[in-house]
Amino acid sequence: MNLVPLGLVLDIGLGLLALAIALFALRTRTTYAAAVGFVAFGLLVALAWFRLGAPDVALTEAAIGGGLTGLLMLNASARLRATEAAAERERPGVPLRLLALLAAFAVACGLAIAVLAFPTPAPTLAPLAVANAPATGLGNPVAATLMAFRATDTLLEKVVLVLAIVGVWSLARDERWGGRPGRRHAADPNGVLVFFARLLPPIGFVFGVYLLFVGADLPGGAFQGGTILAAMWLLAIMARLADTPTIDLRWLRFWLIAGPAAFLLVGLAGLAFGSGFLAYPESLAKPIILFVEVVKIVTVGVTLALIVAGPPERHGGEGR
Amino acid sequence: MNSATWYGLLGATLAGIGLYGLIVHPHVLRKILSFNLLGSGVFLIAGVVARRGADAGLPGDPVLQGLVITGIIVAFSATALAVALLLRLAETANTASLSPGALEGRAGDAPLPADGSDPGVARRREGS
Amino acid sequence: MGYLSITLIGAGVFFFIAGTVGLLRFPDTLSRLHALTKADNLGIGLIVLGLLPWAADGMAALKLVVVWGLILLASATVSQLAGTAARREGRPR
Amino acid sequence: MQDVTTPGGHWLVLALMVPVAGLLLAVLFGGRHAERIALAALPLGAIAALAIVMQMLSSGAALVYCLGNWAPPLGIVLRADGLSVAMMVTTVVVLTAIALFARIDFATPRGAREARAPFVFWVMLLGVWAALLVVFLAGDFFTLYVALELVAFAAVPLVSLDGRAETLQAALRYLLYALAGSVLYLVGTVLIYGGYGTLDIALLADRLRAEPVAIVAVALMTAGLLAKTALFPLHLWLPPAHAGAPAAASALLSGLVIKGSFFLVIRLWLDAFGSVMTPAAAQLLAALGAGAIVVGSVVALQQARLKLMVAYSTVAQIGYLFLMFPLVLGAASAGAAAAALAGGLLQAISHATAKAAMFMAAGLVYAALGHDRVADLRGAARALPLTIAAFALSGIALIGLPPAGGFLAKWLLLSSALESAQWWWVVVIALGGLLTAAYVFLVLSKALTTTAEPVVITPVPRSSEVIVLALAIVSALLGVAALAPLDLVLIGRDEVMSGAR
Repeated sequence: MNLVPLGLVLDIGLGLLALAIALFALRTRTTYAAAVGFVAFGLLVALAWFRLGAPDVALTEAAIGGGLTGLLMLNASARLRATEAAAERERPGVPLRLLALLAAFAVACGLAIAVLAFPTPAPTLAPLAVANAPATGLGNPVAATLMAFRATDTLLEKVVLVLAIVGVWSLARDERWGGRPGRRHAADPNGVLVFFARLLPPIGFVFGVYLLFVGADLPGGAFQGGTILAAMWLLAIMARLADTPTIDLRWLRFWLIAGPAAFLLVGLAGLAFGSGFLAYPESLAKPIILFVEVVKIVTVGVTLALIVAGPPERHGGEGR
Repeated sequence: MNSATWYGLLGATLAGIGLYGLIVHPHVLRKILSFNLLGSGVFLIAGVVARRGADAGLPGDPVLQGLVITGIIVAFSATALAVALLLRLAETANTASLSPGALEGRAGDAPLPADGSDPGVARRREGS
Repeated sequence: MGYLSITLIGAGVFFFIAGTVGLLRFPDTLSRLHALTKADNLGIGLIVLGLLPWAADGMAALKLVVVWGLILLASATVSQLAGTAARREGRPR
Repeated sequence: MQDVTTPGGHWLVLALMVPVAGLLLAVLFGGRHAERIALAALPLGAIAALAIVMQMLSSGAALVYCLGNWAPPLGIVLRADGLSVAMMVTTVVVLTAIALFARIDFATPRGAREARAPFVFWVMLLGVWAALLVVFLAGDFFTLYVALELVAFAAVPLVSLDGRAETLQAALRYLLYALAGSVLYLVGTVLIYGGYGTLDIALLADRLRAEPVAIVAVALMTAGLLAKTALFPLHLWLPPAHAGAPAAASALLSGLVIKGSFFLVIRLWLDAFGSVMTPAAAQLLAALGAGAIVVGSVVALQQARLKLMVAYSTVAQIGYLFLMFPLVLGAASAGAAAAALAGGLLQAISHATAKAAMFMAAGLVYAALGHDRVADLRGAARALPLTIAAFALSGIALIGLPPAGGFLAKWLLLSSALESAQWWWVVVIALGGLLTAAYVFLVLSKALTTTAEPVVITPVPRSSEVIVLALAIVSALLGVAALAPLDLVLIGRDEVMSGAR
């Protein structure tokens, strides 16, 4: 009946809109407008992920790609306003533009060729993942991939986060080491932002923890939940209801490493008791994974919020 | 054409656009933004591969979806590190450009100062 | 039932488009916000109303209502902040 | 080929977890403890590396560990062959020398508060180590992607450790190159998965065919890795980044970090794509290497600053690493392929030790003289005999004079090139040796010139000089020691070698 399926029309519209916003973000004059465009782009891409049957990724993309990355960009563009004019004058020469065009064109064409040349039927590990997910006690095969089949990748990715926060801190000025990350925010104590920051975090907290617990069987997990927690904390910081902790606090350091450390300890325990590194005995798999996830959600929340907050810029006493 | 192929071609285009911006834009924040466009395109292609692998009652290949989640986290960390470096550069030298000319007129003539402001050098002198 | 739903969603989409046209056509930040907030809040409400009959169960319906409430809260806060910022900067864009 | 955990495979996990645990503990305890933890982890890591070597020598096969007891394609494995353990041992040796050297630059005195630069340095030293171990041991292309990112996240903060605008710019440029490189690598892995349904290198070696998907994938991954390895013409980020960092960090970056992405090129071209790659494609890779040798050496000759000269020398030496690809893939016999592979690996090991020693020696010269202008080095040899001797010995290793490892490496490459009648690489290798000799002798001739009155210097700790000299001696004697483990390098790689045409 339908010559063109309705779903495809929706997908094409969504894709064209995303493409238009990407081009806008690339070409618009101010970095601020580009950052705003990027947030919108991130949300559209999250929708595309839903259309691609990947709600776990969609949640992550919306929280990270649109949310936290957008926040970083908006914040940075506000602080970099003074540098824009000078950079704008520095137009690259024609040879470089041609070279870049050539490289971009080659990459895009290569990818398009590969996309069209994918074999049919497509190779997939979905049946294998579904068959083996019960052994992990997890009903969500994406969670089983992250926490069991490829758990070591997840452990290493947590180490990436630790290196990232130390890397961000490394950009502090020497005399500010041990101080509080980020600038002091100005907020009207009777303003609407403060009201919002009092109202939302309890809801967000519940939602974050909910994502953690349903993550075993439905889309969600410690990472998406942790991102929500980070966002709530950042909101409270922006409204001056809370302040960033000084970076030399022992509890802070503890929570930064707790996620990968818990993972590592579970792995080594498996090695010591003979089941193998990051191999969980079937009867204990679910409680072990839940333990790691609970620790991880705190680590992810603290780490992401502090990564966004930036390097220490104020002395510990120079607080509220 | 089906939806998966369309998103695949979209991903390829976004990757091209992102790579172009990454090379050409003089302002580093725009380079970082372009890098994220490039990353989104790449992740979309991964989503297409996952979608094509829909089987066993799942809407997509969960292994690849898991990989994309890891990839998004890593890309975010990279963006944050780059933004922090950029803000520090702008604070120190009031520029957001990578061209050597952007530093002219305020620092020495070359990447290495003659005054021994290498922290290791200073320490080694005291310690000896 | 179906027609009511389609009518509600259609009306919601109309208000969204109206709000977007206002955003694009109005001359300064405050009038743009004026167009955007009013039309969009109405639009989202109508769309949620139109979707409610399609919810699988009471829980799903409740989630839709919560989403609606959160959007109202967030857009009210953000537009208030944007308005304050625009007034403080005193250079309408 | 289905992978199962081999006896002794758990040593791979333990070796990898030493720096990971050390890194986490260093962040937790901070301050003086970061340094102590790093110094305590190094011997533990050395023990684990030696255990793997012993295990491999006794079994004569690669070690494999299935992580979480999940076998590929669903799970991932750690796999150590001869190349992995050779690089593991090199890494721990070079890191130990760097760590001992850095104890003076990055010390936290008793009772002092935690300071920024030492904390970051020790954490990132452990980070580089962990990242490189993942690169050497991972058997899965996505795990290797995470490893590449780990390398970048650990290396970039080392560049901008002193916070000067120039080094911030260099670090940012490096980070952008690294990010572009890893995203290109990542899209290649995605395409491979789309075409073949696995990312396990051993499984892929059987499945890959010369089809559009595979060709686009390997092209993009290679481009990304070359950007990260700083192979000409993608080398522009390297000299300011490596020359601007503090000496110990430069040694880490130039000696070890760039070997990570290079090692991945080996995995990609010789292991996964070994049966697909044509010698013609490898000629292109080596042609870029030849360009690097010539351009890097010539620019190095023109540098007025010692550290920049050493950094450009790295650009040139990276080129040598890529000469082995056409020699392995186009080898006339399995023996010639093995010789070329061993030569290429030995070149990497030789450069790791020699360049780390050379950068630290340059750092000592800078600290003592207060500058590193090549033209004003007169009298340096009398004032700093041990340091200049270390510079000379590491220079000998870079030039490739006997008995240095560089000599054996070049000899292996040369004989392999002659055997497969690729005489043009003989010319490149010889020319590169001459150019290297030119800039090393340029520095030495200045430093050995005597002056009427002794040069006034700020004394540097004798212990630092001894450490640098020791590492330089290792690099200069590597040729002798390396005669024995040549077989070790080839353990677990029989299939690869027999697959060579």
